[in-house]
Amino acid sequence: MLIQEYTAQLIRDYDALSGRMLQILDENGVVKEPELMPALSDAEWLELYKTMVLTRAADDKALQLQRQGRMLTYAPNTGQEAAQVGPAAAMAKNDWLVPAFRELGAWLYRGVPLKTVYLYWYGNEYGSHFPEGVRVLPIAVPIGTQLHHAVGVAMASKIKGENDVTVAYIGDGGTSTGDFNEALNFAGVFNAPVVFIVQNNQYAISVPRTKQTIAKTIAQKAVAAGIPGMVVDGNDLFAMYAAVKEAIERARSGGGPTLIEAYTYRLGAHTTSDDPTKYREDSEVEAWKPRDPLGRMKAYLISKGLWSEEQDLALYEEYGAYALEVFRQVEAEGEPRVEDLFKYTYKEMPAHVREQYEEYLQYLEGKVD
Amino acid sequence: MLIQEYTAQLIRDYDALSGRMLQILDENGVVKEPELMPALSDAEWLELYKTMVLTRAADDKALQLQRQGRMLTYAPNTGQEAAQVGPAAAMAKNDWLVPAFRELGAWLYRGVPLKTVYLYWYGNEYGSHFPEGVRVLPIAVPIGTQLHHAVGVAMASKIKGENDVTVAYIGDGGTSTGDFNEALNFAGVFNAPVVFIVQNNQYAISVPRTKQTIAKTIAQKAVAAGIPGMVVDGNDLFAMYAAVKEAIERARSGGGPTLIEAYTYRLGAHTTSDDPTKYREDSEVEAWKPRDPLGRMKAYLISKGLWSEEQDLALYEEYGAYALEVFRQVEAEGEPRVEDLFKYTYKEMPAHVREQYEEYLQYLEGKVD
Amino acid sequence: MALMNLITAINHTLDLALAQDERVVVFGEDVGVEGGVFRATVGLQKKYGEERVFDTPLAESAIVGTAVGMALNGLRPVAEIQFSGFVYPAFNQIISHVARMRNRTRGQRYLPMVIRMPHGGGIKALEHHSESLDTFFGHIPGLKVVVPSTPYDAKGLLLSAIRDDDPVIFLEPSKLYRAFRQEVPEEDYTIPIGKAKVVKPGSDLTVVSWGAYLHEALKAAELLQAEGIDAEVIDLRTISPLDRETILESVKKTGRFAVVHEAAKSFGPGAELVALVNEGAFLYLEAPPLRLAGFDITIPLPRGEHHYFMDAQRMAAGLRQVANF
Amino acid sequence: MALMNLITAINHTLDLALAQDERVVVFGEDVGVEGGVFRATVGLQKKYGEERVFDTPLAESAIVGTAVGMALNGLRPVAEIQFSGFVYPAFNQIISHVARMRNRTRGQRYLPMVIRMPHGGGIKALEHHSESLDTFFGHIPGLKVVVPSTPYDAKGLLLSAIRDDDPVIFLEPSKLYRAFRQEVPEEDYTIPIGKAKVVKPGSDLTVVSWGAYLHEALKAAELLQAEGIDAEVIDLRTISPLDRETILESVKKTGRFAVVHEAAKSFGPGAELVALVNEGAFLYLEAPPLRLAGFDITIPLPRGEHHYFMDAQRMAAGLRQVANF
Ligand SMILES: Cc1ncc(C[n+]2csc(CCOP(=O)(O)OP(=O)(O)O)c2C)c(N)n1
Ligand SMILES: Cc1ncc(C[n+]2csc(CCOP(=O)(O)OP(=O)(O)O)c2C)c(N)n1
Ligand SMILES: [Mg+2]
Ligand SMILES: [Mg+2]
Repeated sequence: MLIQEYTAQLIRDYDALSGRMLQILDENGVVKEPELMPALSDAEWLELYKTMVLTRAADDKALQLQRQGRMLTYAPNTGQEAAQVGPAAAMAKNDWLVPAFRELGAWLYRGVPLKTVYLYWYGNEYGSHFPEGVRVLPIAVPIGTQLHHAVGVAMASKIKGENDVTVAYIGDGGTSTGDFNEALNFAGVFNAPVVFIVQNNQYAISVPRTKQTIAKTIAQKAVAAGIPGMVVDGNDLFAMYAAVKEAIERARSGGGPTLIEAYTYRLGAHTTSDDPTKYREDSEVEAWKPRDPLGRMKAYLISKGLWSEEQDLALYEEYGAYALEVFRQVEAEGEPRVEDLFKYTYKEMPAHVREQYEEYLQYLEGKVD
Repeated sequence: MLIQEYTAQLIRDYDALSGRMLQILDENGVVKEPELMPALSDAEWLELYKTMVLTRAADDKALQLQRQGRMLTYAPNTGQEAAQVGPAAAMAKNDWLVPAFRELGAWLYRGVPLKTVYLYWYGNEYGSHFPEGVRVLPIAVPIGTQLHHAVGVAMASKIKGENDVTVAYIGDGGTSTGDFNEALNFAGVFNAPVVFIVQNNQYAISVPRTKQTIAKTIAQKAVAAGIPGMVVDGNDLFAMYAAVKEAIERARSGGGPTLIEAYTYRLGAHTTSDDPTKYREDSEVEAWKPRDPLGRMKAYLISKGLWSEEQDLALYEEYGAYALEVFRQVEAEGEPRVEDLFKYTYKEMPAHVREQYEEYLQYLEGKVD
Repeated sequence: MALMNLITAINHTLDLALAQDERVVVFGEDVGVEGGVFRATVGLQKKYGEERVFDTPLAESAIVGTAVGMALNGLRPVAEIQFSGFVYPAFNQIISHVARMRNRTRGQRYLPMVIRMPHGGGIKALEHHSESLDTFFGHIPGLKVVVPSTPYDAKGLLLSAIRDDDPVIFLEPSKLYRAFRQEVPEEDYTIPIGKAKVVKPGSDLTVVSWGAYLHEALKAAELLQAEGIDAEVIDLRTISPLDRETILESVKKTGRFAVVHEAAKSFGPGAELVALVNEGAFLYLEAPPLRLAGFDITIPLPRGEHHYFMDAQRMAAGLRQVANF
Repeated sequence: MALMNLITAINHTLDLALAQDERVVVFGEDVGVEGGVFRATVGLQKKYGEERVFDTPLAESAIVGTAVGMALNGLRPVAEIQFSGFVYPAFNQIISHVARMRNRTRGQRYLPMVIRMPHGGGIKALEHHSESLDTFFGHIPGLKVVVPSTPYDAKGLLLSAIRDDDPVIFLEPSKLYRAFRQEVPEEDYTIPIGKAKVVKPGSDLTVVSWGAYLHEALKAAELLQAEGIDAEVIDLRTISPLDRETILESVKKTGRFAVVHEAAKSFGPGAELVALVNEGAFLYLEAPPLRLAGFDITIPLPRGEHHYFMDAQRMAAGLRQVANF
């Protein structure tokens, strides 16, 4: 395919020190680089867009529920949907996704049910128990640690002679961890079929990207490991899809790991416990709003006659209602069973854990009496 | 000074991705790049060379003593003397040296007595207790950890408004640790006056540099932190002095951190517990021998009429005898006092430690009776 | 005097320490501009500047390791770890260097530094935000380990920690950050590290606890009091070095002992206290010493955490057994 | 049957495991070409290829973290840490992930992996090469922790560990690597994790030890035997989960208890054993349980280490006190 050859060249020839950012769809929804357009059908793009809308709607609903005191802490994704859905769509069925903790769009696209996601943020371990066959690892709260798992998963695929690729996420803050260096270097040394995506949303809680590192780009951090790195407009679904698709095929064909910096912006708070007005100007947020990944995809789809404002509103409403319905189920079923707290520490409950469990059950019974 | 301006430009304009190596003195002892020659006097160079010879002689003596069962484990420096003495000499009096564990030449030059070094390898904690005013930190055995100390020392100098610079060492293997990434990044963000020197001696125990990372150079790892990096011929005293001097002055004048890759070779074993024939060809070692840093300095000094083979042999013999004499003192005084094992856990001995100490003393007394 | 909760007391104490001693520097993730995710450092950067109060990149090993370097070069760093569950990347620094520098150099170099972190759970937080590390730190020779249970104590202990010439791990029970307020004097005072405190005298049974659990233990003691059981409750305050005297004296008086803590039971801090009581007061014991401790499981996510964290009632049920043995 | 020392037994066992199960992979620093700094993996890369036995870059967090990933994707990794004192960079992985993946995913994902490392001292090694981490690992729910004391046990326990569907920390007493040889059968056999072993039956006093100290404890028991004191010596074999039954049964018989270990005393593994004996056999105790443990100091460099590590004589002196109480 001509397009893929072109992007193949793009990554290979990309100068990590140039700071150049790959963009296909501009902020007004106009395709600037038609030769780079990935070869998906209109229907397929619409599908991806719908997942972005679902992500946005589910996010908004979660925030609303959190304010009502029904949801616990929640980490919103607003503004980062393209950087999540694009890569997820570029993956093959058996490829592995290794999340950080802010990739709702990717999880949903890869088959993690919204209910499971909500269950996680609701505070129940079953929120990390995914349906059979969904090759997505649980959220990794300790920043950076998940990259090693991604490299290990990818190495295992290679050792077993399977050609699955692993896509791993991390944030801009995460690139300062030691694990980031270790994992990229391991991936390079073992030529692991893995794609690292940094969602550079410009903040690590309150710390701006400029105070996280003085490297001009995050992509250039790939140079340390001797692997290719590339800056991509993280708010551009087409660019994210194209770049990650290429990196995945590169990895799958034995070309080794790639680092993709998805240049984006966290429009919302770090989590529901955070108040961003403490550390950033509203004007900055306002300046980023026109670059919203949903807005520009909507403009594109409307311009192609595939979509309308009315449909858009209706879809958002529909997804909002769906999300609420899903959350109601979570509320109904979300309390953990006491047994489950003890049962999964080991495959078999050892004597001392069983004893603690039974003593506690006795205590609970006594309390009821 | 013209020369320093030139090297200043050298670091600033150096392309970390070029892989170019700074060399001033070639393998035959010929100055290839006279414009880059640092402005030291003949007498000063001779002094540095003598420290290199002392390093070699002390190393050889330690290995000999170890084979006799009188010294414990020892990590030899043979072949890396220029990468140690050059930087140490480029430092100002109050600058800090933060070692890894294989920098004998640097320690000696910075005022750590050979006796103290021998005491360390003899297995006595007083081997890390340096004379007043010697700004050298103790050996750091856990690889990578010392770089944070270096950054912290440098940040403290800056916070206190003092203009001391910190020079830190690490090995090629050490660049794979997470700490390496964290420390370089911190140094960049805080513009810490620190110079990182990687002694790339091509091995981390048995693991060759090529299997440690697929980065073309170690110097390019600086790119991740957004700081300058440079490859220097680690067997060339002039180049090591020039590059580190420049990096130090850069740091001192607020220019921030630099990474210097000293490209060298470990001619000996990793430590006395190691047998390198298990993992490398003799031919490789032989190929490196003509590039020995002492050989080429000797050739240079002789060519300038400053030195002779006879003087060289005599000096080596003299230093060997001196080292043996020093070691005899260590043997005579090197057993630790029981009290010392307990006394320095805290500033004041807490009750439980005191009790353990006293009980043990009682036991020892009982044993004697 | 002013009414302060635990977090404002800590903020006030850091302010005082920064004002008094220019060698004191305060840093960590989100510590500068934002003033800490729990607001322990709010306002301090404005007041003391970016050189003395600052944000760091996201790297705990570097946070602790640079603190080591700063302490070696004449500063008195106070580093914040955002939650105790994120201190693990810094374990290598803490065990290999923080705890050892003095002994390694036979007293030549030492580390006057403090590592503060929110500790323990019960605040419906995410995974890793609820962890109790008493044993890990307690087991490392060369560290001092402190856990305050009140705003008043927090100030006195934190000032002691900052002035200590040895490294201190300062564990702040996150559940208490905003739990209650207390009169805290504005002026300078310290509380000695290594001293436990008898919070409620009693004659029937000795109960040792610390941090957030101390308050539940006190409530449990009240429940028992109503039944005629007079428990003595001791706030351990310092995990290391342990105040054996206060504990043993109490056990010798009461003949019965229980320790109550959040951390998992096996190889947990309670084991040390039981062993210590065995060593120092075995012949006084009228009942087997009891550990009321966390289950040997991972601390559950918020919906299940009430099963893990003990309330006064469950504590009382355990203590009753010791008293009635 | 062949005569093997501990290191050759481990090499032989890894060989067996690699031959039997193609999911087994073995890696770590210097593990491949060189065959390990202690030669535990010598010859294995030649035999099984670079994909199954390999050197890694110098990064312990990555070594353990990639093992997690491999285990999640169907392999059974056996990772080597060069010395236990260098495992700290991997603590975050071990505590946050290795120990928790099964519970975090409510049983969906689990980690059949082994982390091997030389453990303990007494071999005149450099700083950090002599560390005992029993408590650290024992305190983490979700880990199994094993310490063999003989070549025979090492084989049986290591095979169990590799076949276990839960992660196992496998601590190899470095002092024993070449200390003695023993007949080890060539064929397959396992020794269950979680079972202690009565190595020397006795009636007067129970002594629990493990690893290198077990052998000193046995010698101490011999010294006592000559004096008419009949000690029962138990090899703990597994630090977690503890075999309470074997220990309690013994204490109920002897009425006296001592635990002997290398690690520092405070918050050390001995505390757990004393607490466990208190909980399960308090009324049988005729003397205060004793901990014969490491001093609460950093393990000295080689010239001083003989003061730290206990020999049979010093152990006997302590045990005598318990017996004669
Ligand atoms: C090791 C570790 N340290 C600290 C934290 C607390 N923490 C949670 S999210 C976060 C910032 C992460 O920033 P970034 O990597 O940019 O991801 P983002 O939140 O922007 O998606 C921090 C410091 C953590 N989870 N793990
Ligand atoms: C964290 C850590 N892991 C492992 C070791 C064991 N070890 C000691 S030296 C060494 C190799 C170091 O290689 P390099 O950094 O290249 O330094 P060199 O020995 O070549 O001077 C290793 C793996 C250690 N000291 N610290
Ligand atoms: Mg971010
Ligand atoms: Mg090296």
